[in-house]
Amino acid sequence: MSRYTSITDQDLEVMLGAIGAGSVDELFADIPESVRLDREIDLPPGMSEQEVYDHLAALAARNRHADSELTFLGAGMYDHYVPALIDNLLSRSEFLTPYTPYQPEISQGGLQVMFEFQTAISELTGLPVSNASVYEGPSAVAAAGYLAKLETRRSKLVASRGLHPHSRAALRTHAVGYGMEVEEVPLTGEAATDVEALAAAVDEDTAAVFFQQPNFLGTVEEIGELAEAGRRTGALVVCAADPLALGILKPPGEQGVDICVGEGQTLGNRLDFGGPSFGFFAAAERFLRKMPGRIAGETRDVDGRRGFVLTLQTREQHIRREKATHNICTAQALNALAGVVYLSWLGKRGIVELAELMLRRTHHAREALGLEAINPGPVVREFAVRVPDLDGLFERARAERVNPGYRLGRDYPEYEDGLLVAITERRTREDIERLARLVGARAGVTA
Amino acid sequence: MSRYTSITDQDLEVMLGAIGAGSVDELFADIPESVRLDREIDLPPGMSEQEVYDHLAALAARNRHADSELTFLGAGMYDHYVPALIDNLLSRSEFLTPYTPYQPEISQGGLQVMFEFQTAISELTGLPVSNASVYEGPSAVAAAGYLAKLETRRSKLVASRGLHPHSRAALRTHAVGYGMEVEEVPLTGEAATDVEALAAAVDEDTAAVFFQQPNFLGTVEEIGELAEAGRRTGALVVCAADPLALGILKPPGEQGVDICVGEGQTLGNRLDFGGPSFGFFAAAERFLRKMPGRIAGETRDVDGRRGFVLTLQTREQHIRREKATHNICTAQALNALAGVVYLSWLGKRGIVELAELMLRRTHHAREALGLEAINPGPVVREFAVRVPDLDGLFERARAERVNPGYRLGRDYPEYEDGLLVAITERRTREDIERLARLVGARAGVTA
Amino acid sequence: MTELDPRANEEAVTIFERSRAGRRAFVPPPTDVPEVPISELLPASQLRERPAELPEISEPELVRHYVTLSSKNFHLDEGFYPLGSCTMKHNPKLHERVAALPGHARLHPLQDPEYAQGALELMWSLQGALAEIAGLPHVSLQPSAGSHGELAGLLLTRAYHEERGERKTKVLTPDTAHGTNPATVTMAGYEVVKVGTAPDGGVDLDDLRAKATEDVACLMLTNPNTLGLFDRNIEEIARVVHDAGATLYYDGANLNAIMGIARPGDMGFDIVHYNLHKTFTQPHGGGGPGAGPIAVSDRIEPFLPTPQVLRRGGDNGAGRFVLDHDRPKSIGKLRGFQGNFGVFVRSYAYIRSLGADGLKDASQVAVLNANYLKARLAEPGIAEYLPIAFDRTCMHEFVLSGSGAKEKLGVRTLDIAKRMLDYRVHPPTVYFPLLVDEAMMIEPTETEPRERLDDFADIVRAILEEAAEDPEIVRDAPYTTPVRRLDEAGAAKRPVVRWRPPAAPEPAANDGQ
Amino acid sequence: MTELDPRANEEAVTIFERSRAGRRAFVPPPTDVPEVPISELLPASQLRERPAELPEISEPELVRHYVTLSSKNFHLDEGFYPLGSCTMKHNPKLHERVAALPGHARLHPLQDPEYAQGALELMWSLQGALAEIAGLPHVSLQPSAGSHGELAGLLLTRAYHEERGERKTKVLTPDTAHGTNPATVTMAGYEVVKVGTAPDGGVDLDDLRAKATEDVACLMLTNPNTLGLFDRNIEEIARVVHDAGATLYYDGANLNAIMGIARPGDMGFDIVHYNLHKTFTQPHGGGGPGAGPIAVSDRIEPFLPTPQVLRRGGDNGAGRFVLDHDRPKSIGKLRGFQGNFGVFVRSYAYIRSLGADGLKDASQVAVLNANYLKARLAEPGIAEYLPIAFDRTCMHEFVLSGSGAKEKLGVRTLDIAKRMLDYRVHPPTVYFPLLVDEAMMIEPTETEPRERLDDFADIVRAILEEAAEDPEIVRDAPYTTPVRRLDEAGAAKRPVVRWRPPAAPEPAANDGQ
Ligand SMILES: Cc1ncc(COP(=O)(O)O)c(C=O)c1O
Ligand SMILES: Cc1ncc(COP(=O)(O)O)c(C=O)c1O
Repeated sequence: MSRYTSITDQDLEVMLGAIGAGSVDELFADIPESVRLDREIDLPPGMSEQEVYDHLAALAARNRHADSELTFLGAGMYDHYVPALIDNLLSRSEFLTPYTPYQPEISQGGLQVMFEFQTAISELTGLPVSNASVYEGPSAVAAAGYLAKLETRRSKLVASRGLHPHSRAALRTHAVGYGMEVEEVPLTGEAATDVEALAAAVDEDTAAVFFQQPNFLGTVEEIGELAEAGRRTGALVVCAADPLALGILKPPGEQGVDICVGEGQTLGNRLDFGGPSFGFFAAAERFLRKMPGRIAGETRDVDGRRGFVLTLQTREQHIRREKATHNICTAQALNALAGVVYLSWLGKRGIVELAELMLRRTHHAREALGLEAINPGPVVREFAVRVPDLDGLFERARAERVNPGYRLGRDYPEYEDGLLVAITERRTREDIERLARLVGARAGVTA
Repeated sequence: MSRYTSITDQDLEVMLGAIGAGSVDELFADIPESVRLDREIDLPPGMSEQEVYDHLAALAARNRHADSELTFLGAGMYDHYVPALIDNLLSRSEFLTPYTPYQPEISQGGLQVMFEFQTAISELTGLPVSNASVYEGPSAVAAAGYLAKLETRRSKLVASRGLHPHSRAALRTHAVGYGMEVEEVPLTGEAATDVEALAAAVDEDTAAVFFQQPNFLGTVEEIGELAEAGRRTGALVVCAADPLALGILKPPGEQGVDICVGEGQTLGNRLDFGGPSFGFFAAAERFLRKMPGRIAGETRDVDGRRGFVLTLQTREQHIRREKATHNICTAQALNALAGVVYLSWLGKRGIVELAELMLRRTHHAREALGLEAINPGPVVREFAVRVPDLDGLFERARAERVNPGYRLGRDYPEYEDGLLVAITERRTREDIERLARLVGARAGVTA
Repeated sequence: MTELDPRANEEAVTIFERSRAGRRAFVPPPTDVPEVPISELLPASQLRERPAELPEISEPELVRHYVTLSSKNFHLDEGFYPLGSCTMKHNPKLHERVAALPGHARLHPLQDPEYAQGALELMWSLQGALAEIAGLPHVSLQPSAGSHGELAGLLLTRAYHEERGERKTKVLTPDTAHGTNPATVTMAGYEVVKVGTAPDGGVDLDDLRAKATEDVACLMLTNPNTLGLFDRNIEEIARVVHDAGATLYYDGANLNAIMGIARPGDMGFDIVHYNLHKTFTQPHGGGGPGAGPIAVSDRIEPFLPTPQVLRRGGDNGAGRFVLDHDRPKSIGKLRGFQGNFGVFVRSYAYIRSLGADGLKDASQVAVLNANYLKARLAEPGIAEYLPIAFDRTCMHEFVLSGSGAKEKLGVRTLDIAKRMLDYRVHPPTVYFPLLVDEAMMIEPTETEPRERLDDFADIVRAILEEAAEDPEIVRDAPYTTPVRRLDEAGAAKRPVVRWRPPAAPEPAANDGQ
Repeated sequence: MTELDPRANEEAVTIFERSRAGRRAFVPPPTDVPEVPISELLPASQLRERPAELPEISEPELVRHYVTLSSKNFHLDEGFYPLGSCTMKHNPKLHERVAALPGHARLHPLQDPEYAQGALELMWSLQGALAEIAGLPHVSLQPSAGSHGELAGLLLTRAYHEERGERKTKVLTPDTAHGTNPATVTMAGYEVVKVGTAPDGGVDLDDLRAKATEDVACLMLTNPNTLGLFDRNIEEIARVVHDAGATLYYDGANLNAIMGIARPGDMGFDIVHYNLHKTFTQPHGGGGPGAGPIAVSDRIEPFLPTPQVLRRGGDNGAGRFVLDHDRPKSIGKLRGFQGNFGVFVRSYAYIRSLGADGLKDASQVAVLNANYLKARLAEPGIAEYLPIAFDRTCMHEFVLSGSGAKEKLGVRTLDIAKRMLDYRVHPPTVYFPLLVDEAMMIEPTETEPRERLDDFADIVRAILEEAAEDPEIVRDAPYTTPVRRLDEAGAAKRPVVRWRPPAAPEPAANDGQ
């Protein structure tokens, strides 16, 4: 018997008796011999808890992580400090182990959390309705594309190259299923979305335009102008945003954006080598009944007590089936919980203080490195520079357990020598100077 | 305002108003100027959570711990695997944050845990009554001395040198308060307690005799003989024991022992540089009303439902005051919880399997090292050997991040070249061979 | 005791209503760089004018708020949770410990693979284990959940057919299919065609043959199906589907019934998704996270998403692990990065803990538990009211019909489910699958001891007796839950989906509590 | 709703009663050494004949058992916990995180100090901070709790007097003293002499002068005292005690009132203990662990326990930290190793989080909260029934008397406390201190927001109104708790202190549940 099952020989006897079967094998009689596996599956034998722990600890030890190196990697996921109370709350069985709250009477905890999450996202995005989470950032962008299709029945999606490469990729992948095409809009010399190009790309058949705030290179976009250009022909305006940066940036909802989506990792979620985190999806009131995923709503019980339920479920696959607004079922409830707890921890003033610290350090870092900036304009949490000897820098840095950031070359041939540097509240001025010294080292050499 | 307080300026105004005070300082008017502190206390300013975390992580990183070296250190605390479910349960606010269960109606969780703990300790020790925990091992030994004083009114305590040096030290320290003397009994050539010497040391004024199973050097003592020798003049027989080893060793309670105490760290508690862990205290029925500390008892509520309460409180300081059987108040409830969860996790068969693995590996290790054994007889989890070049071994081992064990010299001049090696389920045969190679290295040289 | 419970009618309070101006749980690290005015760093056009109305609250009250909320959830560590089709098996605490190791939790997804070999080896090993379990050679871990895996499966099917120059417009799904199946079909740009169910609960072969036309791209099937029955005709089904040039897709939600016993790949399935949060015990988290890896046959492999984790060089573990982005025929990316790695860690730990026989044992006990509970619920006093929908040996779950209770007792499946809440067990999945009247879909899982199953049978019996005595008792249930039946219709008619301050703009300061 | 709550009368079940032969949560690692028969390794005389009757249970059910048990506890993260004298302040979650760092949690106590410099520096820094807070130069962290610190204090006093060749036999304690004080006196071999309390709640000076004779070794005092009052005559008290050649001992349980405002050392105390689990927020854990470090003046220092943590060399942080065992005059060891290090980590994190002003702020708010709640409870409708015992500005706590309620309403303090349970707040400490009739000792602590204090005042008022209407309601309370009032007398008369199998020796296999 495994440590997770409880059937003793005595139990087995009683149970087979009640079933009226002679053996457990009999229970599988419906499976044709021809498709039965006539051997053991080829996997190593089971291990004790201690051995499994040791094995996984050994694997983990072979990864260089944000505690074992000084990292300036960002490009979509960022090394923010996650307060201890989040670990504690997420480890509670009451939050960790239940399924989607199909029985609201015994799920008020999870449902109220969703309602609070929706409120916080609505506050940040400036849009009145939010769902309770989608998978993560890039697929949230793709989900916005599907809503645009259902809403407009048009077949073209226009995306800024400032949109995260993974978001553009996910959008293209999904668009094939939607029967839509994706057209990309270039960036200006200062790495902001080219408004004219965007305006030019939008036509009568355009279902939606997509851009990101701040964009993939950290540039603060002029959302208002982009939205106006995108809206011209009745296309929906979709903005992907960093929710933490929205603590000090003007909400997309106040600038003509119809749908704001994004990656929630920056809100109290771990790096986890890329997931699980959560995606958020907020929109204007008129899209309420076209939203993807779970939405919690407030109501009353038979005794008149305030309560919360999953609402507008007629949008969803389990009711609407082929007519559903999206196929999503399991989403990211636990990660969204971390998100709303994190936002409540930061609070009204804290999110501003944190974002301003990030903002100032980012600008300070860009100067400190003394390299040619790819985006010399306003940046929030990240910036791109050209590095004469990128390989050399990485070699020197790696030797000192420093990770200089993300190399833009693979996604942006136009920035072959580009380095994307991310700054958070965990990267101190000292850390920044350390990177600057590594960058300067060569300057030293060549001087 | 700190992150742990909630009094806003608005609150302050309202509250001072209700109190009828003009300022918070006024509330301290009773403190004479002359004893008021006329300056700020000299401590660094407060820090954000992130900074405190970074500071403590930096301190922790300067310690070599059981994950960052291969350690054979034992000598009272041992590197056993603590199952993940214990961390999870102990982190639950319901167990972590309440006070001693003075209100049983809202403390049934904690009280039932105590009752289950007492049952498990009783099973292991073979003694019918156990309390709900005392501080830790050595002070538990001292507590047994106090019971012996209350019971016999005699003034002499006889302790085997096989008793942990810290237990003997704590006994001496407390005995001064009890107005008692402590006499030590030597060990035989095979590092077991010398029964004759013990018998000789016991006289009409002896309140209790103390020995340990297994003793400090890992030797399995002949408890029955020791108890018999100790009992002759009516002294109480006190055995300190490793509860995990009791999984396969004959219970002290079945061999004439009156009181069995011990250190509980081996039962699901962390090393924690020495604490907190817990001590246990079990005794024969007739001592029930002389036990120290909390005891949970089973009873019924007004509706006839089964419930648990703190019982026999008339023994305790808060009721009995100067006539109390001990002064202990706050004990180690959370650590005792870890203990009973660990024992339930091991279970009836598991504790035997684990102890037998430990036993076999220990004997294997003693042979593998190929050194002169100080205790060549039966040992359970630890053994002592003479090492020709102890300093050299430590030097070689330290360089390879191996910790060979505990040097007996400081506590036992007679074993100046003695090394105490501890083996647990975490020290594999491979680990043992690694230590053997380090030991052999010199042999190689001198060969 | 309501009249003696002073807190009986206490109202729920949101974190926003607890807010008081000036309180804080967060203290920022000091600003160690020049305090340049924000207006010099950000364009006025993009500066937020008023701060987002996030709560202002101290840490102690923040913790209390969410701890108190949590206690209003029923959960798996509290009791029996036989939610059909969701495989609510125990979530080992070890998994949370290993997932939290800094080498996993603090690893950046864009770390140079050279410095993430441990993580890539883990993914590679998990791919191998999943492939062996499903009997299909190639695995992508990328999809975020089962439905995401389904979408991947249909996009792969489309790519496969397009490369062969075949134009297909329809996808077949049984009328017992889970809602995500048809929803996925539409999202993938296909038209849904329903296939009927035969009297024995399996696919109606004649209907299938009739509908398996040239223009069909795929048949999506779960086997055992959502009735908990293994389709004996699976080989014939595969033949029909393949003859039509369509792919056979395996919805892996029910894989927990057959691990180590039979493999979708051996049954003729081309594409499989796994629900790691079901079969491989990722905690459900109140609705995620999960992961929906897919396994495919050789002919589908070229189209798998990017990146793929591969091992280059020495087969004796000496090899290096790489992320392969260079896949010209790939459908591309379904999401960011490499998928829900934290979920992979847990499922990998699970597979290594159980090993080959442990996994088989899990499936055997899952099926044993289901059949035992089915037998207990077939006893007189229950069977008359809750007849089994298809009376066959079931696999890991089975479906009862509340039709009898509705007619004879005047209580519906919903009522019985609500009354179960008072007995502190989670009700089964109800009103699914759709073709069973008043359906009750029960999946006990292998981690339940016999006592829990007996206890549940006793509860069902007790509820039916209550109903026989006075149906009101059951119809008005629950009574003991934090709230009682909620007005869901009203919630949908006048949706309130976020909290709003009664008196903007400074609500938090004055109202609430 | 009891009649409609099918689980209302559910019986508690112990883990032993859940046991079933053959089940297991633990799987041992493989035996990798020769399987020598146990009988060859252990003497028959010491071989256990039958295994200990520990539970046999799988991990899922083990987790459920203890999670379910936990939910029967009221706790600090649930609500208001004004337990007088216990300082139930918020326990920051950060502290659990830093205490769990492997460098702390996995550090062996006998690690060579050279390889434990981080831990020793932490202890050294904590010693320094505590010394500064108490105004006494030397600290030992060793004692395991307050009472252990008290014992240390008296053993130090004895050693001090003995070295001076002085023979002392008595120790003075106020009649308001906590039970551990007199209990400690006896354990330390002294005779207790009670000192009276003056009308203003302070020590009766005349009584003190009369009893402070030559043979008095020490006066144990807490200031503010257990009435929550600061003794204005503290300097005179110190003078009298010192003139008698006795030491003045500070019971630090109430230190939370005066951090950064006044210091025991400056008041003339020679020895102080701290309750790190009170003032410095180690979670109480349902009755421990805690820690009771002590601080002493120069003349007591030579006698401090071994080992002491010292810094050798460079004062610029360059120094090395050592464990000093070589202390010829030391009283020796009070326990094993270096004390409850895990507690030190939490309290050190707390002190560094708050810093100098944070600690002072904590004390100020603690006193503000107490006086505000005292004011709210002095309102008409409450004060008549629960008069304040000593009507003065209080410090961090205050004591009410239930005398009024007993006479006018026929409900005792115990009844009011029990009724509070139905309101989901923890009652105050009751029937202590002893000299107050029907005492109710209330300590809100600084981490409570004003709403919680107002809520408590409203609850007290509501309960008194219920009592006025029908005292039975209060006398029969509680009604909503997992169990109601328990038969404590019966429990003590026929003690059942462990579970026993109904039918030994194989109970677990057959009975229970
Ligand atoms: C049969 C079946 N298919 C698909 C799904 C969808 O899986 P997921 O929730 O992971 O998207 C489910 C989940 O409930 C299911 O039961
Ligand atoms: C005034 C007073 N002194 C001493 C103690 C004993 O402290 P501890 O429980 O840490 O032994 C307490 C604890 O309740 C107390 O309130």
